[in-house]
Amino acid sequence: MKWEVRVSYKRGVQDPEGESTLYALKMLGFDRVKDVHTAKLFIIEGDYSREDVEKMCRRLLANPVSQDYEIRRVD
Amino acid sequence: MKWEVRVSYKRGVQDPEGESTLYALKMLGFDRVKDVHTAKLFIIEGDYSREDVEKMCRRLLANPVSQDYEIRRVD
Amino acid sequence: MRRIQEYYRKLGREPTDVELETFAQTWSEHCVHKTFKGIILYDGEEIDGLLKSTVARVTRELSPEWCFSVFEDNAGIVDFEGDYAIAFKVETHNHPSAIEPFGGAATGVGGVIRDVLGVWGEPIANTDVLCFGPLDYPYEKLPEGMRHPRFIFTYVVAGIGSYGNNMGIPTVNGAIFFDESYVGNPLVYCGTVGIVKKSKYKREAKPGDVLLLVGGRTGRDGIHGVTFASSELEEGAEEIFGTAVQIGDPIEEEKIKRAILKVREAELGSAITDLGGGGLSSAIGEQAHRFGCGARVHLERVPLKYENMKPWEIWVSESQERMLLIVPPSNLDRVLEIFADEEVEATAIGELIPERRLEIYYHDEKVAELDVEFLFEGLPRVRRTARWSPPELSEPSFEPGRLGEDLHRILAMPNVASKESVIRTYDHEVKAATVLKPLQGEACDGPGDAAVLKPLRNSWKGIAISNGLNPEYGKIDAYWMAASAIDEAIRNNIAVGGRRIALLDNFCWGNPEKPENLGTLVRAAKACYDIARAYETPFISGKDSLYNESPLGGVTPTLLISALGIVPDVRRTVSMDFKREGSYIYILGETKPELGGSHYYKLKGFLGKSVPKVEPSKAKRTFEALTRAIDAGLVKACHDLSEGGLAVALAEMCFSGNVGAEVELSLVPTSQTMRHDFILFSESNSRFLVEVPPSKAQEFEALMNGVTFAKIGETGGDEVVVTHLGEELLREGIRELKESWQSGVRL
Amino acid sequence: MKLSEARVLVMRGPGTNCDAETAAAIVELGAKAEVVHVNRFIKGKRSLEEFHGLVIPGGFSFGDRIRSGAIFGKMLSYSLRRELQSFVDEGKPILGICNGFQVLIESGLLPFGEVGEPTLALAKNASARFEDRWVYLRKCNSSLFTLKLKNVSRMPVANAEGRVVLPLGEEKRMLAQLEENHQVALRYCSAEGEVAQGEYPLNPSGSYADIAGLTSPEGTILGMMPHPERAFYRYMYPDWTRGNNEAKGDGYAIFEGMLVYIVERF
Ligand SMILES: Nc1ncnc2c1ncn2[C@@H]1O[C@H](COP(=O)(O)OP(=O)(O)O)[C@@H](O)[C@H]1O
Ligand SMILES: [Mg+2]
Repeated sequence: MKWEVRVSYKRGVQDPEGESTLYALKMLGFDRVKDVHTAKLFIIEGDYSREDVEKMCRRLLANPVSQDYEIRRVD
Repeated sequence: MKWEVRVSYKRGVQDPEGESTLYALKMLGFDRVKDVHTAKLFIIEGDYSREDVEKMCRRLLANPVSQDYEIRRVD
Repeated sequence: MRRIQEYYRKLGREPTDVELETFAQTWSEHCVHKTFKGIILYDGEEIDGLLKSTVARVTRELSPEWCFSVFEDNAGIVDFEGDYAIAFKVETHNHPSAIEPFGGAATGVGGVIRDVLGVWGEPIANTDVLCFGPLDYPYEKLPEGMRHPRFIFTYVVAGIGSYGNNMGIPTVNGAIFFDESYVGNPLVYCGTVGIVKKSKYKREAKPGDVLLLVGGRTGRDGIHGVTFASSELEEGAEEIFGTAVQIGDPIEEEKIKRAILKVREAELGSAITDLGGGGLSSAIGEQAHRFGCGARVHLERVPLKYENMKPWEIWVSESQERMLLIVPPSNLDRVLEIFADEEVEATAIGELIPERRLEIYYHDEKVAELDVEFLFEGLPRVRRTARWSPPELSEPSFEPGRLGEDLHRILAMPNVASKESVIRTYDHEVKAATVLKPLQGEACDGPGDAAVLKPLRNSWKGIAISNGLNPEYGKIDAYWMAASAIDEAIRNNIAVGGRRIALLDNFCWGNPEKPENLGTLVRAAKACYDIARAYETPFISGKDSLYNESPLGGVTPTLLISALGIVPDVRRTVSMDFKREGSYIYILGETKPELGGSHYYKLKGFLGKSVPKVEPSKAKRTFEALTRAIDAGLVKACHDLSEGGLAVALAEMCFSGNVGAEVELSLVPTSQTMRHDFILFSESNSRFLVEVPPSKAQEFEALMNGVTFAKIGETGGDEVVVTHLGEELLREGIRELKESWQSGVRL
Repeated sequence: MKLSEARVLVMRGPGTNCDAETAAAIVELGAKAEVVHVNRFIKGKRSLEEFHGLVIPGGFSFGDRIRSGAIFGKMLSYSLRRELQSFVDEGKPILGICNGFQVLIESGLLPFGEVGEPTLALAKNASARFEDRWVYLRKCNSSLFTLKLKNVSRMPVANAEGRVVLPLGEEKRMLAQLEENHQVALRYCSAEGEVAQGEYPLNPSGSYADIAGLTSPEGTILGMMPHPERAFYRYMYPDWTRGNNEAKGDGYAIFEGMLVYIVERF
């Protein structure tokens, strides 16, 4: 099985990388860009259920205080 | 418009973060995980065409030599 | 090629692919420095080995007893204190950085760190000198597929910072230089300094010893890196050399470092070297050659990243984060245990054998048998022609404008402007041994001349690390560019209290098969001999990277000189910021009408012709007197004069120290009558500005006996004021000057 | 106990890189310091019981991958949970510096002293960059670590993820709780000691409420982003050439406090 976990800062927590990307895009002349956010993807292969992957997220991949995660099966 | 750009290292190029995540998951007892890869997402809001977003990728977000990128419209 | 055919005809067999690849690697420009070791016809002269007859000759003739190992190992090594010695190596990683700036720069750092590990050294500091195209280069002018200078700049800096920071090695010194000629071919110089213990510097491998491959796994990455490094960057290079792209894993190297240092302490190894260009083929071949023996290697034992790699791929792969240890069989178990403790893979892949040949096996099949002698001595020397004729240049004529405004604009020019935004992204004080940091002064943001480290916990003795680089002068004459780079590296070192200086050379040139390129290279090398010989500063190591060309043309000939000095007591170190009001300001050295290649001319749109020269005998006296004054504790601040000359140095000392100054131009010693603006902005070499408390002035002046110097003003107020015979030429607030200086380059 | 008998563990993992200077600081003060790899404890070859104090030094454990301090932190909370909890419960002091602070947060030890899920986060700096710079710190409590510290001190930060984030929507409540327990140990401030109020570069990371260091409710665990071991002696300062050459730097007090406590308590 193949799972995709998407981890990003919670709405309301500043996303500095998104902001600096926005700034850089504007400098390149893309001045109609309104907002940029970033997220990290973990593509995990292994024989696990969604609940297991949830566990991976809570135990390791995300810090629940600052980050949200989304799990998607991709195979 | 809202675009999602997914940037990841090409196959064959090292992905140290994927490797460390694999190591850590195993350490936490998820020993059936076979492989982990990582990628980065940029969620870009702004009135731009797919070609424009391509340009953003080539100029800033990705390096086509070592990275693949995928553009998806998400709104 | 013909040599190889002959060789196999004699053997009566065809070469295997593994053998052919070995020749391709070992005989590449990158690995054997063909040009520097070849024969060069220049101006009726036959130069028999450029390296031997210039750079290395300085050291040979001086042969200082404090040089522990020069030119033969992975890094140059000089004595420090007791059993401790200092290793220093600087490398370039230009082409990889052009196509994958983050990975290219990161693996450049990783590679030079391995050079220091490869002399049993503990890395303690990194340096980085970077050359890019202008950050405002128009996108429309960029050829298809070429990365914009801003992109390259951003990611090269990120790559350097990432590797050094992750490994916990402070990046303490460097420079950034912008020029159009680097648009298609940036230059990335990475240096590492390390501590060696002389008694644990083991070089005693013998037949029977085990070849131990340690570190990351071997992959297809980096195959043909050395041939890539020695070719021009053509369009589409990224496709052809896509496999050369690597990202690097500093944490793996950090673990390797720990294990190697444990092996060193326990003296369990008999030799060590890094795996760099050419991978196993170079490393094992060189070791066999060095110890006068051969080696048997079993390629199927090499741990791989992916299956199905061909034997020749395993043999030449340049995967990062790998080292080769040679270990007597009786120590093998203990060494393996050390690596297991650090979670680093270590695999015995073969052994040294008495016969002087390389026997390469894959499973039971012998896939290569190579004669070590032929491999290393068989390459016919190249013969090349060099030509040089002075470019047709002239001195510009123009009227001076408002000097204050010019000063502001020069301070904001990218090559002069503050690089703080870059420097802060590097950890420059991890290890808590950086005594003089790159950013100095009251607000800790002024431009230091050199970094000073205190490498040992229980000794006040230190080392000073500095560099010199003036590609702008190379557009006029590579000879004086090289001379100036040497002078700059040395005077930066002297300014903080360094002495007993050792140098490293790093040449980055365009294709040496073009006689004009080789001509400037020869001139620069000759200057290296002349000037370093006169200064009695031996070269201890170096590197050349030729073929720096892109579809936009070759790079401006660029020579980086790195200097390593000794500071007897780091508590005597001097920084460049003015310390207080009411101090005397002295200028040391003579100012000449030498504005060719200066920033002042550049600002006015000219190159000019009157390139700064060096007069070693005079300069040496200045250096020695200044060192005595620093040792006597008479010097409160000291800054060398370089880009932008007197005006820029003065402004920098003022705004870094948050105190103004007033100087009288007519007091500045000049070689002839000069225009005011030329005195202010001339870039003549071997000059310093020095702050001395009035109470120490007499003592200071007595020490300067025989040196060209003058007291030209005093510190005070919050403006830089320059007068000539009392008439005011310039009056600018230090706050505003600092703002201009800080506005120039943003990461 | 005598100072020379105090044994402090400097625990490292792959990528820890400030262990040598941190151990040196402790040794300079007259105690014993030993740098040991976390694996030795996980494999049972060494035991935390051998030590009176623990320092988790700075560096890039596991290359800051996933999140800085995450992998090392989980390693502790997963594989050394019981040993670590009893170490804490015995009142033995723990100091986490920079990456060590991140590790303590990811292991749950800070702010509430209990190994488990994190209740706080250190996020990417607002500048989105790694940054090395000297900052001013205001002492906000008098725990064993800060007892001897000046009211306003100077030390360098060098990190990419030093921004304290409290649970969304509950920041004020949690801050009040932390303050009531005297857990806010250090705040970024100006040279005069005025808190930074989020102003860059006084507060270099954009940390919530200018928090630079936190202690556990009992005060026996301190996590801090700045590096006291890099401000141990004056010659480590960026501007020592401008005078004021007393030998000791401000970071000295942090280690001194820890050792004085050990000597008195054990
Ligand atoms: N252009 C040069 N100037 C001075 N020394 C050089 C030069 N090229 C090579 N060397 C010296 O030759 C030795 C081998 O260098 P090199 O091939 O760069 O080794 P490595 O493969 O370890 O980088 C080193 O000691 C180096 O200092
Ligand atoms: Mg080498």
